[in-house]
Amino acid sequence: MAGAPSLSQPSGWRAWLLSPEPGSRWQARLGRFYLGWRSFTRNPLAVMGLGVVVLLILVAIFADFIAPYSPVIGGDLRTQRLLPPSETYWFGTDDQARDIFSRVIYGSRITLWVIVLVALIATPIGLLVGTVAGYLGGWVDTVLMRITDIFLAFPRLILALAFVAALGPGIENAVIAIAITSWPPYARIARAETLTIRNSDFIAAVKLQGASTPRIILGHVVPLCLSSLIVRVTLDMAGIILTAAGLGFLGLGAQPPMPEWGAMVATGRNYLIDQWWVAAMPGLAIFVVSLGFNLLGDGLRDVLDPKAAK
Amino acid sequence: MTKPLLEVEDLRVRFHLRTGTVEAVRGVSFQLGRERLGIVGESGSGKSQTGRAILGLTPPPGEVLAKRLTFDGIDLLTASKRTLRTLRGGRISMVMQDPKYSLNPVMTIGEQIIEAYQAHVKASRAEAHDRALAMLEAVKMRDPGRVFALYPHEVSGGMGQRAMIAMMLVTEPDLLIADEPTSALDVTVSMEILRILDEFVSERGMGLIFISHDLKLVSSFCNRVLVMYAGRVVEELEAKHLREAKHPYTQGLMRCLPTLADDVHPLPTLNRDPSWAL
Amino acid sequence: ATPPDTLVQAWQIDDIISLDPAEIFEFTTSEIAGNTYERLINYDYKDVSKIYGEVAESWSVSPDGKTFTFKIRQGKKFASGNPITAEDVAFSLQRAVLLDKSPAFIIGQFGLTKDNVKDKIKQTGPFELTMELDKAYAPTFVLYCLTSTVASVVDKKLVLQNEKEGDLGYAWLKTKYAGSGPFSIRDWKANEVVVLERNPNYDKKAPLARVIYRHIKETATQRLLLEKGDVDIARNLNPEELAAVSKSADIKIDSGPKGGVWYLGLNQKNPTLAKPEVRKALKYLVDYSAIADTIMKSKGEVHQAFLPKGFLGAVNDNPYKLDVAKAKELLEKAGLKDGFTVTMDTRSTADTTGMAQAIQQTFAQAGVKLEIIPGDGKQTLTKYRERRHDIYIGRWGADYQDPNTNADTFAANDDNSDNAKAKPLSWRNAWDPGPLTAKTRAAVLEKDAEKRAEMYKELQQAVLDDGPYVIMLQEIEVMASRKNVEGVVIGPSFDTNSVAQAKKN
Amino acid sequence: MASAAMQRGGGHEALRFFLKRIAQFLIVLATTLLGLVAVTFFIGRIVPIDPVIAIVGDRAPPHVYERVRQELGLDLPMIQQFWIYLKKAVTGDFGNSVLTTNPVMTDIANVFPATLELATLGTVIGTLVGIPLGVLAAVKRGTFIDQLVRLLGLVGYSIPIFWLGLMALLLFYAKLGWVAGPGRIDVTYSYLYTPVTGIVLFDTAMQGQWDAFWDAVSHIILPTCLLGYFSLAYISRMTRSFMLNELAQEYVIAARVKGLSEMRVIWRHALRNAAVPLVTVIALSYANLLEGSVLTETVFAWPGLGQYITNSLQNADMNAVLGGTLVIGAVFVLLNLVSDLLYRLLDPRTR
Amino acid sequence: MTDPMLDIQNLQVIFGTGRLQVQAVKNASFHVEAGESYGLVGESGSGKSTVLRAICGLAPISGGHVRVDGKEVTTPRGKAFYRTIQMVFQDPYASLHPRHTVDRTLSEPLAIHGVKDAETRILQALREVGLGPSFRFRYPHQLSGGQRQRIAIARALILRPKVLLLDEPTSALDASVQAEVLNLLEDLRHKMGLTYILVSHDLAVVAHLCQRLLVMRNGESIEETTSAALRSGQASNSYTQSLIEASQGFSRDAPQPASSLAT
Ligand SMILES: Nc1ncnc2c1ncn2[C@@H]1O[C@H](COP(=O)(O)OP(=O)(O)OP(=O)(O)O)[C@@H](O)[C@H]1O
Ligand SMILES: Nc1ncnc2c1ncn2[C@@H]1O[C@H](COP(=O)(O)OP(=O)(O)OP(=O)(O)O)[C@@H](O)[C@H]1O
Ligand SMILES: [Mg+2]
Ligand SMILES: [Mg+2]
Repeated sequence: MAGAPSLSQPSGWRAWLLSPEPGSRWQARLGRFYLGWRSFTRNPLAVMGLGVVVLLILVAIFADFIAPYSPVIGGDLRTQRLLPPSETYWFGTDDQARDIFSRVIYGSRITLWVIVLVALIATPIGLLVGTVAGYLGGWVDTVLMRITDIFLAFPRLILALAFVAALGPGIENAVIAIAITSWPPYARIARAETLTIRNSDFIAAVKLQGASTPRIILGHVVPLCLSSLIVRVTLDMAGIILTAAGLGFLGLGAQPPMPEWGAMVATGRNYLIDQWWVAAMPGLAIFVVSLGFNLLGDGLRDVLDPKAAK
Repeated sequence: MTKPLLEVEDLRVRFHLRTGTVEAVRGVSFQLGRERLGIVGESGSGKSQTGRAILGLTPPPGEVLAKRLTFDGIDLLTASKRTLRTLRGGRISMVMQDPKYSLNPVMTIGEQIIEAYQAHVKASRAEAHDRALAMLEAVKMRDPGRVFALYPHEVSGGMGQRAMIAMMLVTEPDLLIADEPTSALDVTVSMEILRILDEFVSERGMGLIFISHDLKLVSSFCNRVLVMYAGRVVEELEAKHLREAKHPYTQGLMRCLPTLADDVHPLPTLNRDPSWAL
Repeated sequence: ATPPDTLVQAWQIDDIISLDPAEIFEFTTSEIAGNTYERLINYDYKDVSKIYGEVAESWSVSPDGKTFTFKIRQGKKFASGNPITAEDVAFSLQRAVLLDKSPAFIIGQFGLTKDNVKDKIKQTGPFELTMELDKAYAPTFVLYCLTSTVASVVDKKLVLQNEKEGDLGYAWLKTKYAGSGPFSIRDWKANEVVVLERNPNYDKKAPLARVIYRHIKETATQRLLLEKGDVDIARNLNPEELAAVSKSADIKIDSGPKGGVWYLGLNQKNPTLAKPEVRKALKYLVDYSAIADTIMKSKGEVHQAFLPKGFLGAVNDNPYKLDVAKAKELLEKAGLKDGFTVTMDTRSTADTTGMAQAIQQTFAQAGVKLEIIPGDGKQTLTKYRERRHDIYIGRWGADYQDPNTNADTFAANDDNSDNAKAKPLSWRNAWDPGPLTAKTRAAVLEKDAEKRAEMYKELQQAVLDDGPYVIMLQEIEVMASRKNVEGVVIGPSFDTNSVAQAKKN
Repeated sequence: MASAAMQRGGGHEALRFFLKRIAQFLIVLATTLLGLVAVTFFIGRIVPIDPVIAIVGDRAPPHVYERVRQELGLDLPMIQQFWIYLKKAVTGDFGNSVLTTNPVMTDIANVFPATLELATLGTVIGTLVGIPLGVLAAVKRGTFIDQLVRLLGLVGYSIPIFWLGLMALLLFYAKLGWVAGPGRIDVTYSYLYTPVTGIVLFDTAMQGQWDAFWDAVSHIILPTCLLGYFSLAYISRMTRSFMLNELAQEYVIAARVKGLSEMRVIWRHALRNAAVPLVTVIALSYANLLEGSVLTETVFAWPGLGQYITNSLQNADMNAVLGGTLVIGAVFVLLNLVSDLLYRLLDPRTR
Repeated sequence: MTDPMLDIQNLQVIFGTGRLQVQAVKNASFHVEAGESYGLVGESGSGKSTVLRAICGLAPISGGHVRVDGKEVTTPRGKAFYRTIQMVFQDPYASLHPRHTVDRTLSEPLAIHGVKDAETRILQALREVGLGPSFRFRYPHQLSGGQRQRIAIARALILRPKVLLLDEPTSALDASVQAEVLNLLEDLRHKMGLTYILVSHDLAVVAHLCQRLLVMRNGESIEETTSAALRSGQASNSYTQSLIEASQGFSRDAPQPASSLAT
């Protein structure tokens, strides 16, 4: 084809990655990944977001080394309680005379855990419901979408509260509750995406090869819905953390003395005005992490979402 | 032809991308009077970018350079946005390939034509309305009144394309750039569209740039043809002499088409010579 | 800013479910009833032992101690304008027993039932009535009970005008008002506001025209409103907020001890907690004073006996303090050298969670691993009442001003089986107090106040020694108010916070 | 010649479409509500809170407790309880709230206007500010302005609402004194007007109580701005993405070819098309706000639906929870319908 | 006499119900012998694609018969059917899964049908369509339109079908690429003895590849003719005649075609 020639050509490993004729599956995949990575890195905010998320992961892994104090055992109530940020206590101390910095550091583990768990529960449910409904259509679609609507019509926090109330408090149950309330939008997205895909020629082509419905859905439809879903899930991360915090705020999230950020903010709200650091520090952590995820999600959208990338 | 309507000299369109700079149009020069000029070439050869550069509609990362780009004595490169806007749609128009996508789906066809008219002519709504109807009639729409109130999705491709033409010609421009105006249409329909365009050129003395990848069509419809390859004009010739083209690319293009006239098996294919792109 | 004749209080009042004195049993409504209804008799808020007649002019007890005769003050009127007569008083008391809502037992425990109440409480003249009891109870016990909200005098005529299907006006009075107190209830919007208005018929006209309780859930919001002067009193500030607002020149802080105690309930169904050494060890593992001085500062003071300060016979010396070594010793004796793990159901409010975490830390020092199970108030309570907890941390408020109220629940348990009828705290913690039950029952009948006090001291001592409760603090009520507010009284019980003579300068 | 289209469709057609939509709506409403009732009901029964305690309190004697338990029908099998509830619900009787003793629907009629007022204004602010910001970001894609708008939106996504709420109160109310504090109206004014619709702004204005009206305005301004900011975050972001989509379309180029001003191209052509999916987005964000932001309501002492339901749930006041959930469900379905109709109105392709 | 490879009689296809009902194919009949190449032409929307889709089960057969190798097709089609008939779609950009490499696309049918030695089959299929092994791990976006269409053909051929349904396989391609693909198709047919049904709106393309062809309009077959007849400009039907004229290119003096435009 008579394409307009490019004036500069990549070289070295870049050339290998960008090779129009990869020699193996691996090279092909890496090449794709590299392309995505490049368009991703073009967005400085997105890179910042990624940095935050990576930092979160690192902090979670190395919490033991980073945190100077125990996250649960506090100091002397009479002398070390509610101290403002200082050189000894970077983020100050809380009402139980615990070092807030250490708690924030350890809290990253819980936050990460919550995020990962919600993503692992909610995404597949939404994906499956949405793709099956969209692909099969007819009454299956009607029934599944009605169920989705019911869940969507539920007041979210209420549903979560109810579930937590039913299952008993604790971070795992809070996570399940959040997951149960967050899949419906994913199902909707997946369905919409599926509807645009299901009549396309390449689906017709696999049908013509005699592929079974599950095979088509799992092998062909799902991968295409996945990208817009991943984007949406990353964008929702902030919401998830904040819902967990909201549950914590209502006393139904993590069990004390777990250093869950939401619960910490909830405790801190009693000291919001004078001992501002008690709520502000974990609040800041929530903010930074959800901002990070949001920026990352935004960046990912440009990379993964074929419609947004233009 | 005393003074050419459009003069293009060494037109270049560049896109600066992270991957490097892509030069989509590389030194295209031509002149156009009140005639039909065809631009042919394969996909990606820069036909559309040439057309868009003339209208100043090169998409954002693009950059347009030229030694000379004048329309009726107006330098299009240095013209203010305002001048460009009055030229666009007023004196230079463009018909695009696919009516399905180039008509605003949420406005009626009539509204869109009126809008185009009122953008350039101070006219009352009623006048504009009449004018739009007249225009729809001029493009041989059978029931202009009805079509006027229809939304783009409610008309067939052929009707949509005619509506598009009506919209672009309502201001009676001096120059029309038609970017593959018929490639989305049936053969029989596209003949009618061409006939309408043809009428405008011959009756109103409009200049026409007809962009297409269909050599056969261009040769039968236009006066002159530019053949583009990789952003360059490789050959410029009279349409009727297309069969005697000298450039191997043009020759190849002509030959590799199956025709009803002769039955060649296998079809000759085009062997691209890297030197063409230089 | 608030109008000069209106007192606005910011308060968490989402627990209101009824305004009918026969049903009122919550902290907020008790206080509201205290300011809007009059009772037959009352006690001096400053000196609880001084009992005086409110609606009653005088009373007498029959020689056998079973019949009380009350003379009613003449010339008193309800807010509606109806005169107060013995008929109203008799009706009110009968009504409470007949409706048989939660607090009805306070009067009912004298042998009054739905069937006999009309005979036992009798109007004997336009301004005289008698009340007949089944036993010769200590007179102070009976009188204290009659000072409680459930014995409020309601306007019989008005109530019966609004009776529906023989409900004694219950449905109506739930949201309305029929009393004679310094204020009348003008309006109640659930979770939003209660508005009291001066009762013009009250003997000692209240200086304020209006008292408004605004429901403000957030304490920080309460504080902002107070500082800004958009409320006159903030009722739920936490210790740090109190400390902060007290620095303001416009704000003062008043407090007074209340009849509530904070305690841990140790379920004796848990074999570990059932060991006496463990019970004792845990009592040594709470840093009482640190909690009182920090987390519960100005909200509670150290108190370890089940009778709060101010009650007849209350024991006020606090023998326990944090002593990890001693606790370890005791645990070792119990065969739990390495400690043990136990859960605690904890209401997820700031106070409770704060204390729970402090306790968690001191417990840990002796190897007792405490897992806090947070839950909403009603949720933890449900579990507690089903004896499914290990440890429960909570507050117990006295129902009436007589020591029996707490003795009955902390030190007596008639039936410790799962389907017992009465379920006092001792039952909830599956504790059989043995001879203490009988002692409690005897104390109610003791007429000699001195002796009676002695009996309660004994009971408290026994519970302190061996009871399955770690009683930690006595509640203190704090109000932060604007300096121009005067005359708000913080009484010893919940229904005795009075705004009757409050005024603003 | 707009009549041409009408002639084609004809009033008959339109009516039929309308009736069909209404019928569909009723079916959807019924099934959704039934589903909501069922799920909520059974959740309600497994919540480990004893509803009786909520009524009689902790210190009630056992026989009172038992009696109330029977009164509530809690001794019946769960299915039977559900059936009884359903039968009553069909007649419009959703039972009484335990906490407030009122019929649930009366309660909701009391609290819902507060939420409605807040959510509506919040959505209006979110829409009026969010859309132009989104458009601006899309038009100036990749520039500093774009990043700024995105950041603004992202911040809205990430900040805990109660934190922002309290900080806003601290600043604008306590420190600067620009706005009135928590609550809907000052006590001074609260008895100057009679609540008719329950929407304070409306009631005060209708009754000519302008002082009260302005006081209500200064109370509502902070919470609505806050909610508005949160909905703005969402709306501007979606607007941006829809606009980017539209701006890349051929018809936008065609509009430029016609010589239209950039303003007209963006607002008349691109935004007009982006408005179609935006309707759904706005409806969704409105529904979210209507659902009652429990936390905003708590911070601003706003007696709304969110607080009501949460409080009810914590007290196992299941009638109230059910009623509230149903109302929200109905609102949701209704908003769906409205956005659907608007969608059709805006997009001729779906007519 | 053996059965024709494909026998279509009075085929009807109806989409949707009620007001939205569309009768895409009203009545189409034709038969294709084994090894033959058969063309379908007609204006847009005349139902050409629908006929193909109905044959292979992507569109419902509402009436008439479709026989393959003498046997009536079943709904749903069995696996054996898909080993007999395969289809190539019009738009090479839409017919390949954008996230699958060529390798994955080609191995999919093999996996479904449990074919062993996928490795060699894939390389062979690539070779057959004139692409080297270097294309194996590319993604569609790394391929040109012509290359994509080759992959689509390779995918259709990898199960060794007897019949190939070609739905405008070259209409999205440049002239030079079209020539290559047409040559390839012709080549393959000779080598493998395939049967083709080719849909196109370009008479010249049909005439180039097919012996017989059917002219369709509004879902009905108008006339069956041969490419020889087309070349000599003979057509009994005026519509066919206008198609022939239009395919000659633009002419200023030609009369307005009598045909009305479908709206
Ligand atoms: N926005 C852009 N960014 C980068 N490159 C571009 C952009 N737009 C066009 N090009 C490149 O410019 C070249 C010429 O494109 P153009 O659209 O003019 O081709 P064309 O001759 O009209 O082809 P077709 O027949 O497919 O329409 C192509 O190689 C294309 O990839
Ligand atoms: N899935 C479908 N649902 C409803 N109508 C359909 C469907 N598929 C096709 N049609 C209709 O059937 C008719 C025939 O369509 P078909 O695609 O077969 O035409 P065609 O001859 O292939 O046209 P083209 O040359 O444009 O591809 C058209 O009117 C089309 O709108
Ligand atoms: Mg082009
Ligand atoms: Mg087709």
